[in-house]
Amino acid sequence: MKQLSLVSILVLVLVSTVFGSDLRKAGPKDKCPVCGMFVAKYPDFAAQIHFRDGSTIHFDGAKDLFKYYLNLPRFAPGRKPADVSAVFVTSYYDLAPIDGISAYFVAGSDVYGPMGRELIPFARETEAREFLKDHKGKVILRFLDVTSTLLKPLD
Amino acid sequence: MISVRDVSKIFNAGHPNEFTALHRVSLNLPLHETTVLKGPSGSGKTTLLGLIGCMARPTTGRIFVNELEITSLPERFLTEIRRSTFGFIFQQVNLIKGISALENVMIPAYPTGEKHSLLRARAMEKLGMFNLDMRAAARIECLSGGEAQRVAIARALINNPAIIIADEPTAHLDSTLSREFMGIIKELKSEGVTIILASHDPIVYDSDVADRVVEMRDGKVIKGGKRP
Amino acid sequence: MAQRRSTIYLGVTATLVLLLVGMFLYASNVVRTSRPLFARKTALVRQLQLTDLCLFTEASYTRHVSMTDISTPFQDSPMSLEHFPTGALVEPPFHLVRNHGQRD
Amino acid sequence: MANVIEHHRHIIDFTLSSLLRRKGKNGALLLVYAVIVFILASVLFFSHALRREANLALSESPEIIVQRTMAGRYQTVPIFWSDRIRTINGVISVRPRLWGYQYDSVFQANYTLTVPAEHPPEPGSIDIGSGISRMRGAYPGDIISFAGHDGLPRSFTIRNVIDHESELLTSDLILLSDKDYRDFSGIPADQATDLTLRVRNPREYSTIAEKITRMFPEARPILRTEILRTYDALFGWRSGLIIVIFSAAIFAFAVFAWDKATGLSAEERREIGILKAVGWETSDILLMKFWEGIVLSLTAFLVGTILAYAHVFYTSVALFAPVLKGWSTLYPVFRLTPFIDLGQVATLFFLTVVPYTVTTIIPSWRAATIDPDAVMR
Amino acid sequence: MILNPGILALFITSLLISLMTIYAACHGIQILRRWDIASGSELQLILERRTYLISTIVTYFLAFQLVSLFLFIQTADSICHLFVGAMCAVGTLTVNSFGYPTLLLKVLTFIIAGLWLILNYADNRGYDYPLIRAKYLLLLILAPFVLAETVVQCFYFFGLTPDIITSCCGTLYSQSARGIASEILALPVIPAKILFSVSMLATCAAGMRLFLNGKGVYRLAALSGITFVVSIISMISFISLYIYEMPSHHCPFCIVQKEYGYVGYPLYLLLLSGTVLGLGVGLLQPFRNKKSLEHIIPAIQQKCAGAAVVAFVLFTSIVSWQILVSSLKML
Repeated sequence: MKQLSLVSILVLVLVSTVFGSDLRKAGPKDKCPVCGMFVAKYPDFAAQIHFRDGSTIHFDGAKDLFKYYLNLPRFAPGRKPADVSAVFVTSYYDLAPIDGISAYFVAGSDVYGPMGRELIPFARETEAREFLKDHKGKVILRFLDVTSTLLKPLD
Repeated sequence: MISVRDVSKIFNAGHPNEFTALHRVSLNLPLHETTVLKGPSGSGKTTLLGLIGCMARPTTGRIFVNELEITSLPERFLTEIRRSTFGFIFQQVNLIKGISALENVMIPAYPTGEKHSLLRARAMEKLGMFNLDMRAAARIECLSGGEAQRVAIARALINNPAIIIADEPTAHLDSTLSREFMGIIKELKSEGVTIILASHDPIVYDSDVADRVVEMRDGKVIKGGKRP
Repeated sequence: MAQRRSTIYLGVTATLVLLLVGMFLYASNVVRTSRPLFARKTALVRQLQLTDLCLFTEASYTRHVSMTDISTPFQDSPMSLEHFPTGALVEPPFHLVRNHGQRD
Repeated sequence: MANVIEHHRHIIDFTLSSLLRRKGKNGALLLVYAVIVFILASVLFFSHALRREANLALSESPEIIVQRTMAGRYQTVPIFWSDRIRTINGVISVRPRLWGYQYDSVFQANYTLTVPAEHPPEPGSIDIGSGISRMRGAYPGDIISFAGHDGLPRSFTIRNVIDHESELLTSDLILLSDKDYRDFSGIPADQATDLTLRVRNPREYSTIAEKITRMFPEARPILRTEILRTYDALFGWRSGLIIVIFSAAIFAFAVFAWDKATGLSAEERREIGILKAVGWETSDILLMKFWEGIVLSLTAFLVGTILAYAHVFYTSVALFAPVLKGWSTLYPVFRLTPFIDLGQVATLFFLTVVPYTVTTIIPSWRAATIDPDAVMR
Repeated sequence: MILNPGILALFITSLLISLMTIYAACHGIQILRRWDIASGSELQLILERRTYLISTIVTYFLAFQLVSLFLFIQTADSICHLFVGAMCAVGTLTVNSFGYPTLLLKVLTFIIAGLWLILNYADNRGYDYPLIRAKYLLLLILAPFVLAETVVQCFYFFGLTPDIITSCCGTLYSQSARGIASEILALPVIPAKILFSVSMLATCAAGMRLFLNGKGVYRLAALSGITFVVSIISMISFISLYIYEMPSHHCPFCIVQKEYGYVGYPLYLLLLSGTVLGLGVGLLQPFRNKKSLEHIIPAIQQKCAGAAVVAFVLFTSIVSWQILVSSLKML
């Protein structure tokens, strides 16, 4: 299992560097496949997954992105983690899109997104640490640390 | 049949200025006849007319109009009966100034919510009965005394009442107009309308229109009955 | 035949109501079309780093309402039109009015 | 149903003719009423539009402004603060800002001198607001001189007059370069009037402000959200204040309305007596009085509101201008964007129609319960 | 206190309404004590005339109360940004502990006044004032609630202090972060949905039954009451979510805003009228045996039941339509 995830992270990193997928802005009609919200209304938490076939899925927060990613058979039957070409999340401090794979996520903080408790993304670890201190966060996670069990308490 | 049974009316009861306007009056007035209440002013004629015409309620006693007891009804039911059964002609013409003769005639029918065009046509017809259709648009102030009196009668007839109540109708009219008025009453009577008049004018109570003259004094009936 | 008074009245009232509704619609339309104007204004605010409207210029503390604090008002002029709610109720001290009132 | 409508229309017919019969009195009432609605509506529309204007236009002002206070008074801020503050996470940029006031004793006006963050005029030239341009008759190319902090006059060439459309924001501004301003005001090179911060995430404002005060206890951070909130409170309070003062007038009007409704003339009493005698019910008279109230109040309400709209948004509150101007000589010429909402109209309705209606309930009931046989006596 | 025009308007109105209610209640007490339909005395005549005054007052009261209910929400919403942490009317109402009680009392007095008018309507159709006692007892019940509403509303408004910078130095208020919860605790969605559908169906069925064959009066009344509560809960639990298209904004007030097409106004209006009509049917039932109302009450009940069903059905269809067009997906 552990090895599999190592492999998949390698694949992901490789893919995202090789293909260099660009950020695509969420249009007014783009909805989050997990909760059905319009993503464009909440740009501060927006996240997206790009697939290799060129399609982009928008989310209204990192939490929903993980729900989708960790349960691909349900949300996107026929797609595998390996089909993902890039992941973007919005970093908390500068509200700029950053690479999701290399981001640091703080869980359990007192900052709420449109879907309630959120995983708050950061580009740098120092930022994540400071945020954790300022906002009573509980734990700092990397992309592959996130599991369904970890997401449960956030709902 | 209008029957008045043992009716008293006391004003300002319990106060020093208590005043008994009617004292245990009983009276039967058949329909389709013309009755004249005769007596000096203050004898209680007007009060009795008011009670019969559902304008006020007696202090004691009962009044029946066509078997319906009207004494204990709340005001809104009394008004309903008053509007549909009675037409009133007052001592003063009591028309509303500033509006046209036509509107004055229509006023009693406003609360019924009848269609405006129908109502207007009927009002014109009633005015026509008295040759007033040319004056329909005239304001009340511009009418002569006789015209005003006839407009008032037209108003009393607008709801096609079964009973006409007239209180001293000739008090402010000269003899010619008074006779003219009695002529109109006669005509109405011939159409089967019940008429109750209160008057101390000989032109009225000596007229052959009156089937019955009831004499009153100090709130009591002293003489009454069928005219010989 | 002349119109019924109620017809005229209801007509006039309906017209006024329509006017009012029209006013609302027109206003919301103007608001919509003035978006570029506001875009220009906000760009200017950004460029000049402004914080306040230039509506009350008689004294410096009224000019930048948001930049004032509780101890500022009488710094400028005791006679100036007060900007804080209580100012409408409290008079400036008499000696200040006597000494400076004429000049400002 | 048709009956009910026709019933109402009959009663409206009669109400209108009885109102028309007393033209003078009812006309005066309608006029006073409409004027009251007009003034209240003007106040409400104006304060609301100004509030929205401020909120929208200032939505791009700096997110956080850091001032320095000493004994509760402002001091200039040392520029080295900005480097420390920049290290706080979430702060995108820190800029020293230079600005101040200049009193022009000739025109008795207060100018605001400020150094723009972007595209400042080159040294020796300035941009002026259209209010100043209008007042002094100064146009691009002209030369203006002011006395600086040391008493010596400095001359500037006018480069531009700021566009008229933003006058509500820029009427009294003089824009000049950093160098000129320091020379003019005497602010040392290592100091600034205050610091402006750009912060991307609004959720972080208070955390950052807290960190700044911890870093520099004499700092006074002002958040943009607080500025906007203050504007809201300010204009809300002002219109409330005017309404409170104005309530004396409303009260007087209510008394007037009461008097009009209670002081039934003998003529009116007779009329109601006649109506009841010929078959109108108490509730019909009440309905007539209700319509009388509606005709007056609704007409006054509609006319007053529509006129107030024209007053506020077409004449830019010409009638209130003297009050708003106060003693200032630099008053912006502006045209407000018509921000109005339903809540305001509802408020207006409550402030005008309800008190009027309530004062007329009891008097109309009194009138309606006149004895029907009164006309016979 | 915040000197906001909306607050002033509400303040003045509730003061006036209270004065009128006290006046009406005083006359009501006299009517209860001295009423004697058989008497032709002048006192009785005066009392009968007062009944006109009181019904006029209550009618106006109901109209004003309805508008003030919405103005209250509207005002609470428009001043929310004066309070740190308040995002909408919910935040403003929780600034102090008198916000929700005021709202509750406003709804309650509206319902009681509506019931009073139904009673009054029936009473006016009987020739011997059959419901006079019940009517004025109900008025005496209504009066304390109206007064309480005015007092609580006063406390609420006086307890509002805005967080503005002029009153202190900088960010002091923001730091203290009183943390007003903008969200209401909501029932889980699925049970709420089931509850809502069941109660709506049951109420409409009961209403139809009453309309068609005049049976099940108390059932309709009880169900209307339950449906009212259930609908409010559902509004918070899931209806509002579909309207906002936001799975975490459980706010029953924002739906009256322009952004949502003012859909809240028809919704609450229909719900309130349906409830008042449904409850009114039950209120009339005990008086069915009065001789003068024998034929009148069943007719009124039938009418009310029909109207209540129409109101509830319209309410439900607006809600379903909102759910259907909503882009929000929930289980």
